Amino acid sequence: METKEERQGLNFYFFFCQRIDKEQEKNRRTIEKSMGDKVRLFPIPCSGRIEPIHILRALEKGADKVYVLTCREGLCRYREGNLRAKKRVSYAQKLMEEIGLEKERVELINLKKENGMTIDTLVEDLVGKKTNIGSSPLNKPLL
Amino acid sequence: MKRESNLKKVLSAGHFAVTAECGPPKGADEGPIKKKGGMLKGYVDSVNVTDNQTGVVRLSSLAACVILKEEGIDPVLQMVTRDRNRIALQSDILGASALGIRNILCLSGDHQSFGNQKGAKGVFDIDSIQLIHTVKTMRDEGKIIGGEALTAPPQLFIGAAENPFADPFSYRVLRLGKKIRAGAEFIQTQCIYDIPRFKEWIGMVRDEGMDQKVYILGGITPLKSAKMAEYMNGHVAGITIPEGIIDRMKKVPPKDQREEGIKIAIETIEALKEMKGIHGVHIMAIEWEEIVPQIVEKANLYPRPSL
Amino acid sequence: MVCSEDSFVFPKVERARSRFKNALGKFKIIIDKRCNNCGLCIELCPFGVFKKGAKRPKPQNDHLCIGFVCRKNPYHCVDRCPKGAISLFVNPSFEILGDRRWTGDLLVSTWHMAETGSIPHQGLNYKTGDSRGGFDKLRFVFPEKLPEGTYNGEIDTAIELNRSNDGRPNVRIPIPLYLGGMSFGSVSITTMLSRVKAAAALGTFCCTGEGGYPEELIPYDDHVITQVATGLFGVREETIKRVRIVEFKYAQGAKPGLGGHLLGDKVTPRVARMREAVVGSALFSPFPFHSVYSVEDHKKHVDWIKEINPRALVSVKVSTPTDVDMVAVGSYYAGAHIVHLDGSYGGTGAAPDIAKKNIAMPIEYAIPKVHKFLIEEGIRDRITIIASGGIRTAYDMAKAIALGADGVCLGTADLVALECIRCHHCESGRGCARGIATTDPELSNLVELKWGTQRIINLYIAWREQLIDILRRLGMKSVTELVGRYDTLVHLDYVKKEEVRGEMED
Amino acid sequence: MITAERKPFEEIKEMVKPYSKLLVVGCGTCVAECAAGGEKEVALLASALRMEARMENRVVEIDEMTLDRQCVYEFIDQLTETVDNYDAILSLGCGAGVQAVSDVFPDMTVLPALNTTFLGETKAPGVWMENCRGCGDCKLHIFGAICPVARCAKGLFNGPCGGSKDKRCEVHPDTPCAWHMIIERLEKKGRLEQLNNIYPPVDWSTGQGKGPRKIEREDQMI
Amino acid sequence: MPKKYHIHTSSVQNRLPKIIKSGVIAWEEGCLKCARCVKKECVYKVYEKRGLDGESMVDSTDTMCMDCFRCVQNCPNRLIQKGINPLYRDMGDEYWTPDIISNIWFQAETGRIPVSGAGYGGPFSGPGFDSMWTDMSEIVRPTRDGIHGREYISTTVDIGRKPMYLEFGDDGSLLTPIPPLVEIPLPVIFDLLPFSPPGDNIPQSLIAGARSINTYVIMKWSYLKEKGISPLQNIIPFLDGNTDDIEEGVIKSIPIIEIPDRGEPVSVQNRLNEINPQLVVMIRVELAPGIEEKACDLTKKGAHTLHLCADEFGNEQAEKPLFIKDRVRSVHGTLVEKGIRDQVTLLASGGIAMAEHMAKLIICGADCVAVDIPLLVAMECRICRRCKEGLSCPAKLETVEPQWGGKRITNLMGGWHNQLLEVLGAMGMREVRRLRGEMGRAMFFEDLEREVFSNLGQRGQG
Repeated sequence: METKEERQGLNFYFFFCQRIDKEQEKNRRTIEKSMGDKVRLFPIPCSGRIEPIHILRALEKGADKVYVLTCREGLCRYREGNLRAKKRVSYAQKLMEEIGLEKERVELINLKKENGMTIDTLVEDLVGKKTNIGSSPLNKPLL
Repeated sequence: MKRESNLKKVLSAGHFAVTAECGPPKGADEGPIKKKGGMLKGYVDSVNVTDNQTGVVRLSSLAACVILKEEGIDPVLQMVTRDRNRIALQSDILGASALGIRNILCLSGDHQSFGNQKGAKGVFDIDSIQLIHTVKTMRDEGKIIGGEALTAPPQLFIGAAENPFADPFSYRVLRLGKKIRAGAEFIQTQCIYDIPRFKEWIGMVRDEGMDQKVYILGGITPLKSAKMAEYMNGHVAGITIPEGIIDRMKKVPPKDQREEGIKIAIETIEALKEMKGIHGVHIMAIEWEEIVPQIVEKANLYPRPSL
Repeated sequence: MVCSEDSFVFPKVERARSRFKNALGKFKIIIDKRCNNCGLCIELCPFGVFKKGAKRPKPQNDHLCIGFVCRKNPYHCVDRCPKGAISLFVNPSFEILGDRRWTGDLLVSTWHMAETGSIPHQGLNYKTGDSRGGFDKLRFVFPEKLPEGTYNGEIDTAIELNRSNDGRPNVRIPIPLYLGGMSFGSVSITTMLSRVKAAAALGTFCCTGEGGYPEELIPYDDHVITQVATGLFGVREETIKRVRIVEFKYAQGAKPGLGGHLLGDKVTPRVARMREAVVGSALFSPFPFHSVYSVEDHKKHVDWIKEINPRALVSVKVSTPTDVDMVAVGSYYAGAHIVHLDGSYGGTGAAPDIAKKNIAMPIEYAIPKVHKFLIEEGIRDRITIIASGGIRTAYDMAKAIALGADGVCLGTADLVALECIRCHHCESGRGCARGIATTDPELSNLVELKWGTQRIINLYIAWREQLIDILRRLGMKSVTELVGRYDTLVHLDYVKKEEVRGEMED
Repeated sequence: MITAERKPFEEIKEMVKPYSKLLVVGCGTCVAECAAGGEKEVALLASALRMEARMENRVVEIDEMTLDRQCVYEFIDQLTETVDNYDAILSLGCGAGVQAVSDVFPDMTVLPALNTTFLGETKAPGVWMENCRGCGDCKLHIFGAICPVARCAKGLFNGPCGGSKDKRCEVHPDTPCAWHMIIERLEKKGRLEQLNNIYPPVDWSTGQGKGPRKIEREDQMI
Repeated sequence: MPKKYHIHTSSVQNRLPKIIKSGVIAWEEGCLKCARCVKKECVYKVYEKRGLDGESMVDSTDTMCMDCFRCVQNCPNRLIQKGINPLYRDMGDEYWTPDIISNIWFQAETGRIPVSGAGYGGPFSGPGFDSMWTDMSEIVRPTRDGIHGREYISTTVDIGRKPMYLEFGDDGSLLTPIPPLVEIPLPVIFDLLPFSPPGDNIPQSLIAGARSINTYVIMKWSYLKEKGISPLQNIIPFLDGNTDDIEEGVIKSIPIIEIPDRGEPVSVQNRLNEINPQLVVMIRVELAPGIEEKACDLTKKGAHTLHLCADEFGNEQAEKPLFIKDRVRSVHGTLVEKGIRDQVTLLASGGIAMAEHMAKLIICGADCVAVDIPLLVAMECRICRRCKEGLSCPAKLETVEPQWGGKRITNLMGGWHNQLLEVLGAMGMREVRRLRGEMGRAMFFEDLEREVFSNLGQRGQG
């Protein structure tokens, strides 16, 4: 199990529904200051906008771990956006496994609380969480 | 060599016929067939040989029938449309007749996906009713499919299977009529456990006057255990066993369950004997052929008429 | 005279549903796969939201749904569906609809009126927008109880357009509105015809705009106002002779002080023929009239028209500068019958954003300024004031009249009736994606003439109903009584609700 | 509509291994609808292949393109200008598409990324069902517009077989018994007698078994 | 014919995907890929050109949709919806709204003035510049003919001190010393930036832009010196350090300089003029209550030019700040009252975001304005001010090519120039100099509201 510092050596990509944090543009800064380019945040109009290709592209671009944050089930403004996001994430996971990437590299977080959380605390919690995954094999230098 | 079908003779003489089923071995070994034939000889009017039943590869039905015939038994050749196209089927019909086989039971066959050759291509060039009609046309008109004449027609007593318990229930009788019209002369039914439903069915058959046009043999399969009853009910296509029968088996301690199964079989036969429109029974003691004589005896169907 | 005033019969409302598969509304309904197609919802809904479907009903008219308030009704489909298969939610796309002036509510309610000819029932604010000023802060105050002896008969919504007693014909329109100019070339011929036909059916007028007088309009000559503008495009003696009203356009509210500019792409052979120009070359209308440098010059123009067509009334369309009152007086002395004030927040065609927002004053200021000034000059009774530029609703119309106008002129509202969504991209790409303001044949085929005509008729029939309701509540028997009645209005910034005597409209 | 499914990634991976410049070509028609070979699937597969190669320390160049239809020359022609830049084409078309592309560019290696499965109907979002075998001799008018060839496991013309249970096929218990449906539908219409005739053995010569079938229409030819 | 001032604009591609107001949410599940798919019918070909930018993870549907709603309304399975684009919503702030930012982007990209159909969609009025309207005239001398003649409208202004009158000697020789004057063809100079990502590319872009339209850019002398930027053509050094930091040679070589309002600025000005009598000196004065006095004082002492600075939002330094237009109006008014207005040039800056702000501020009494943030926005800045906090710039402004940046700024100024002409043309004015302080040609919200609405609800008014 790696240390927190090592975990913070990883690149995290966060896709999140804009309804989670209306002040995301302001709140994200705290975490970006402490983590720099190691964490990249992408608000999307609805988590249902996430497509497997977003996740694959993120991994291609160097993400070690991709999180998709959706609003609580039943709270989606589009009614089923977060349900669709869930299916798409698991489809992406299937593809990743086929390629040989651990499916744990992408994770869907369905927020349990009401909306109105701050993105920086969410990101901090998730980055601080213990994981078994290390640096992505895609980020290793070519031999 | 002209010999008539014993089964046909028994039935046309108005006797309550008894037939049994015999599964060939999964090997090129004539022993088991001879042994089974030996057990059944004298207790049944004819023995019905399955054709790669449930899609499992076994010694061919035609070969087994020849062996039984040599043992002095009147065999019924089962023929399924699953494995052969119309060319092979018609050719085998001619061959069977030439080898002295006088009964044929036309079936579509269990789907290959149930057997040990799941990747096999199901042929189903023609279906069972088309097969019945083909045999009849070959026999009565001396013509094969497409109308070409045969130098000599086959001699066969044509049978078909019927499941009185299958869906849609109301259509079953209509389909039976279709089989009769196609040329079926005798019918073997699916195993009977649900007597009331069977009665309902035979009543409909009688209403249509079909019992006058075809010999109907009620299917009997003695249950070996409550477990078997449950399994058959749940997993075997086309078979339903009423809760009452399963409960009755369950109430008996396992060591006595075989006995109970036999009892049920005999009771069923007794009931069938009383039913108008039933012309006999077909006992399908799956891998338990040795029990058939006992059942026949206990059902007071022994000895068999010799015609 | 086509409309014999007293016997005028308003056209019938006929249902004219959205031409798109999914009409836009505030709410959205989804029926999921639990549905067993029992059809109860179809039976229950009094608004006709559901339509029979092969697998399950289709909520094809969910734009008519009244939303969550329906919960208290015995016919609430969501609660009564035996399978719990119906879900109702706010249409998520609704938040993108509209802008501050034309809110999503106003768009949807205008579509509703154009579809049904009746007042929206979906809890939409169909009276005011969200501009936080002007009409949106003005409210009518109705007497709590109608005074005794209040007029109980048919309320008259007609107005006279010729008040000058100059011997020219009286022109009476049965509703205090007519439709403003949109030139051929800026809108499709179908749009143009829909407006003209609707105007004819409503017994009022529609202006050609500056771009010629397509022959398709000839059958409706008696309901056409032809425009003479600075480019003089398509102006001919015969077109002037044809009509009952000729409009001089000095300026327009959306681009006051700026000329017009028709992009070369839009100058198709037909447009070029009409405007007597060359195909594919951009056309400019200069600013101002190069032959008018004084009120005297202006009078010469008016006389010229009067000479050519002795029965025509003359309208002068001006924008709203600081001295708009002087301009109006000048128009009167030049011989105009109508002074048409075009405020800065209207306009339909493309205009520079800087002009729309910043140049000249909103119509809410201009009307009372002109009205008061004309009264002071003692000539208010001899000229008709028509106001335009940002009138979106029947309530805006009534407020404009209460501020001092005789009637109003409309443009955007008609386009919204034709399902303009106010994306503001009239000029982008192939032109109006919704087929209204375009000459691209494929796009303009999206609008059917019969449908378009009916939608506009429906809208203004619904407006008239609202106007009648306002007049009735004010105890008036004619719309002419409302003119300049500042006492019926309050401005939210200058009034304390508790001090209002009477019932303030929400 | 022709339906297809993407081949297991492992198989595709092995197939494309020898090539370092690859063009992944989708088809915007049938296989796009069944979410097997449209633009989106092309993007996903290309991305997956790039990553997989990267993980094995190879660098591959993979470009993407989706044709409106991959079985018609005029659409395939869109590849003409660029095709020489690649070592191989990985086609996400149906079998017909793969072969058509290969016919147009005989010197190019064209690899199939899909398993073409059947002719079918989109039953519900994400559910496609076979209902036609292309037998060349349609008899749906007799069977209440339910095809016994495609939808009965045994292809019976004089069904039902007697094995169905709860209206379900004995072979695939999640599939409704076609014969049950035929009978129900005809019964409802009072036309059950249509089944009274014994349907004679079928002439399969209009179907498969005689090599590729071909339709030629003089009036349609230029 | 006078020489036309023309800003040559040309379309300059964006570096990044555009950020537009709303995005498209189109479910794929259940999509029938129908033959006449609404996506294929899209007039703007949004779906045809669809792509995902791997870097910013921005879907092209969020950069191209024009909100016509046809796909939303025609998809048979109702699979398409619209949603607010968070990137758009989160741009800028209350003052620098997303609308303003995209308006600037449009001009910087195309060099054209923003034009739209279907009327105005904004608020009735608002704080700041939104509480006034400019005038027009129905009948005026033609100020232009078609699209070309209007370029004869002059937008030139002068920076420097103007003598109130001229004195001549008996021999007709001019006795009044002519103070230095710098003429700029557009009443805009580029101001110090309140924030900016580091590096030299942005300053270089500003210099390129200023040169291309022939105006000036104010830059800190310490920076210019450190980087050794020379020549200082089109640059106004701002003396951020000591007066001694700048060499005499430099002072002699430049036409204009800015000094802070410290100590006795006029004496600094005089010292500089001793070295270079032709040097125009601007004094950078922060707007605050009471600044009118100071303006009068400095003018009386001989200041050439006062650069009145408000903050990024156009506010002066105060607890309850006045907006720039109001304070400038008051400064202008005070100077007029004192009869000294014409001696001094007033340059105003802070919160100028759009072309109309320039025109309105001139009406309120400024001779010229200085812009800052819009120059960054022209280069795709989103006014997130992350650079201020040391965070990475989402638009990677530090990497702009100065040539590209200069062209974008040129385009923006081209747009502003054209819009200024529109405003002048509508009023029938042929010179921007005449617009200065023309408050009679403007309408103010407070006045109109009081006049028109305050007496509603009362009988007997009409």
